[in-house]
Amino acid sequence: MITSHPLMLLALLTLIAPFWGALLSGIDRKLTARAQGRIGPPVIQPLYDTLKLLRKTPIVLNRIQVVYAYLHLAFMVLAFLLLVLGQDGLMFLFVFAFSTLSLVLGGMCVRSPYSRIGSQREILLMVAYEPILILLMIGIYKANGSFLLGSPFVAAKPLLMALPLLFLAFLVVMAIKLQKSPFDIATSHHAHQELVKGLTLEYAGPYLALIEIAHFYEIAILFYFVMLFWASNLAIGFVLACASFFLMVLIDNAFARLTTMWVFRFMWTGALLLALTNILWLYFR
Amino acid sequence: MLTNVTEIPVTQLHGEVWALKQQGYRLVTLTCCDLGDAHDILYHFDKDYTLKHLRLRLPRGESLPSITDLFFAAVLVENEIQDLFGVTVAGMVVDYKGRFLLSEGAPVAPLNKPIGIGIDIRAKAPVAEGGKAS
Amino acid sequence: MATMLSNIMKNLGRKAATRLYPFEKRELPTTTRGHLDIEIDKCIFCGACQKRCPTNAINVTRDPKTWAVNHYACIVCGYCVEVCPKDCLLLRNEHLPQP
Amino acid sequence: MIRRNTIPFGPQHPVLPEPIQLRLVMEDEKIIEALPAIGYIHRGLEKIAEKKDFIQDVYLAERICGICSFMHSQNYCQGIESLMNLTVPDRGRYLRTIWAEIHRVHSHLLALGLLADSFGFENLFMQLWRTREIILDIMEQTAGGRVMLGTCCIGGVRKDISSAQATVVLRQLDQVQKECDEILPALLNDYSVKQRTVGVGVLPRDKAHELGAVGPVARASGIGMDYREQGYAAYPDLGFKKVVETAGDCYARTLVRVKEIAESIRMARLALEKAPQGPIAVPFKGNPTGEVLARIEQPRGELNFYIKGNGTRNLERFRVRTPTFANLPPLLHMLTGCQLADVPVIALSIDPCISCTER
Repeated sequence: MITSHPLMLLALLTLIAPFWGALLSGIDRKLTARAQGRIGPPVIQPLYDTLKLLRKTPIVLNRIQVVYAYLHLAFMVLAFLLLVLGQDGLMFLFVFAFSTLSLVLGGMCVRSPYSRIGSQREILLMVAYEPILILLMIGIYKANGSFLLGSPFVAAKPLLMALPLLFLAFLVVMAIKLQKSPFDIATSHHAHQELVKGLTLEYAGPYLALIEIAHFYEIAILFYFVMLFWASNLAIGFVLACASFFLMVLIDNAFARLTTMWVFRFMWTGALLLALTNILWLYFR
Repeated sequence: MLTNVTEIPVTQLHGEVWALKQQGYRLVTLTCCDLGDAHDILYHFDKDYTLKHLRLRLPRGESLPSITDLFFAAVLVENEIQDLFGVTVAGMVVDYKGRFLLSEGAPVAPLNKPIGIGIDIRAKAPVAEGGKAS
Repeated sequence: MATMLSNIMKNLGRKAATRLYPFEKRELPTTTRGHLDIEIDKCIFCGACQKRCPTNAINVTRDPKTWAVNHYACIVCGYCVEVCPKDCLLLRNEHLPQP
Repeated sequence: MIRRNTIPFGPQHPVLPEPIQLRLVMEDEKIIEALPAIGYIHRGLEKIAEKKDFIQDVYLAERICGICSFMHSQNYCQGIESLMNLTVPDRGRYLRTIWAEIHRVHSHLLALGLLADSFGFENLFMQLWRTREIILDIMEQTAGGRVMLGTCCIGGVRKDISSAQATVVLRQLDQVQKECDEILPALLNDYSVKQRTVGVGVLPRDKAHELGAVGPVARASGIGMDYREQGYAAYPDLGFKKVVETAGDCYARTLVRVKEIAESIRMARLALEKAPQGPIAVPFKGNPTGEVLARIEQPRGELNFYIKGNGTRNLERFRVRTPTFANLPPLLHMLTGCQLADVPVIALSIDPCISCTER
């Protein structure tokens, strides 16, 4: 990421990231529609939706809710910057988690029971996937000798070679973060679930748009993170990331939503076991 | 045509229903019909596709004993009769107090027949329109 | 899950079942009950349709001779078409456009 | 500290297509008590029926429900026919059976689709409803309406299915069968679907009987009760076989519906092939007198119409007991003690139709 105008490039990336995220989510919707035998919306539909949300009259239940929406976005952008700048992975995780936590607090500060239960479930999800992300950072440290997220770029071997099982576990985390079907228990993109819209139920208009934009950043972050697994050749990394996204669409369409406890059991047995095995292998090889 | 109908007085209702329950009958539904000075209440039971009906003549103003303690399935229909006919049903397990189907400001006992239309018995013994919806 | 995955793959290869509605319209079968219409020249304004209509959607007057249907109330059941002594009522297969 | 929390589930909730409110008293995510609140779409239909004449009531009866409309009018006509001692001609009986069974397929596909939607399986939902479109096309071609057929009349049916139409319908039924064979195993064998339905909302046999469950809900609990066995319309000639499961959970109810779809398609095909030629309706005179409890097996269960005629053109009383009305007490029983995540699944596994329930 060292160019003649690093700040310019950074600003450009930060600006482009949400559009990239929106585009990815548009492609996701299109692919989902095709997988269901529908035509589906135009690829830039998420962009239209967000722009429309931004133009709506803001309705808020309390001011603190708005603060949390902004915090959610701000921390997400910060996490994105840390990732792009190749900063400390643990720091990135912390900021990333704080962003989600802001969202949870935003869901908690209203009186709607749906929103509150959604927040509780989101916390449970965080408890379920954070260990895997931390193990992933430990894996990166073991493989590259550094917690820096820039390290995969200079490493000799692609990260995927050292962390194949952790990559699989990361894909599961990705499915959770993208609110894909077996794991979309806290909130989901289509409001068809027991919690109506769960976590983001009480947000409307521009503040919902903020959360949407944050989600676009989140998608961009996840995409970038998958690319890290093959950072030595970004073209291969790009293909890998695209394949992962396609896999997410497949999973979304081939699964029903499962229960909170199932997700928790799965994460703390299956996914965690995968991650731990990988770490142990790194230690003892 | 309705066959297998037993006419019973209100006092025997519980005993008869209990006997039918012991025989393994299933409650199908209740039907209420406005006869003018009284409500005609039919209890439909079914066992292996054979219907059995209990017929009850409930004079206006009297309250109907609930059978929800024997058949919980009757809870919705008894509430409905209470709403739509203004018959007070006493001792329901779940009582919506006349707000099961109808809301505030809805017509009182809408399924009762208006005076002078339909049955001529009404012309002889006029009763105030509508009962009290509990 | 396997059946679902193969089904998804099939769907990705297939043509979509939906259509881009306002641009591409479905062809309606001739039997479709779209809306009620009248050949007013044949009508004798007997009022049979008005009497039978389950929703009181038809209004006929003899003097002056008028026949009118409230399309919002009409349920397109076709009962009036059956009872019309002159067979001047008919159901067209296209739906009326939204006003 | 356990804090009880009341969640209003509905009346407008994404998984509920119709307005019913379930007041869920919860501890954490466990339901302690559920109470239904209806009355959001009470249309006073029983009162309207007294105001219209008994022939117009056929169309009214059809509009009790927006999904199984044909069977409502069929039941009403059968009730009036038994009051007036009319015998429907053979072809009329067959045509009624064909439409009724096609309607059943459409209703079951809709119910299964909604069930899939309730546990977030959007893909299945879309595909099941896509298959249902073919059925709607069949109905539009044969009767003119996609849901409101309006073909049933007192004494028979109003429209005939020509042999050319019958060939087309048979071909379309083949297509439905093909798509069902493709998509329904995915519903039944899918791991995640089983996770969400097996053992969820169990209704034991004795409880089902006591609470008066009907239709697929009762049949999934081991009560072999299907009024089609009693042989109205053309069912005696078609070798009808009822579907009974014993597990009593959401999966069993799904299974019953899936098997019934196959049975219905088979019977519709057979009826189309076997339908004898002849008149489709018998003319009648006079007005109905007396009272009757007309019964029929609807997709959701047994439908009861109490019809009381008094010799005039207007009915004295027309009472409707729809299957969902009978299935609500079992639903409350199933909901008590379940998890919040299972509420939509259980609620939709009885295939609720609130508009019929409230009339």
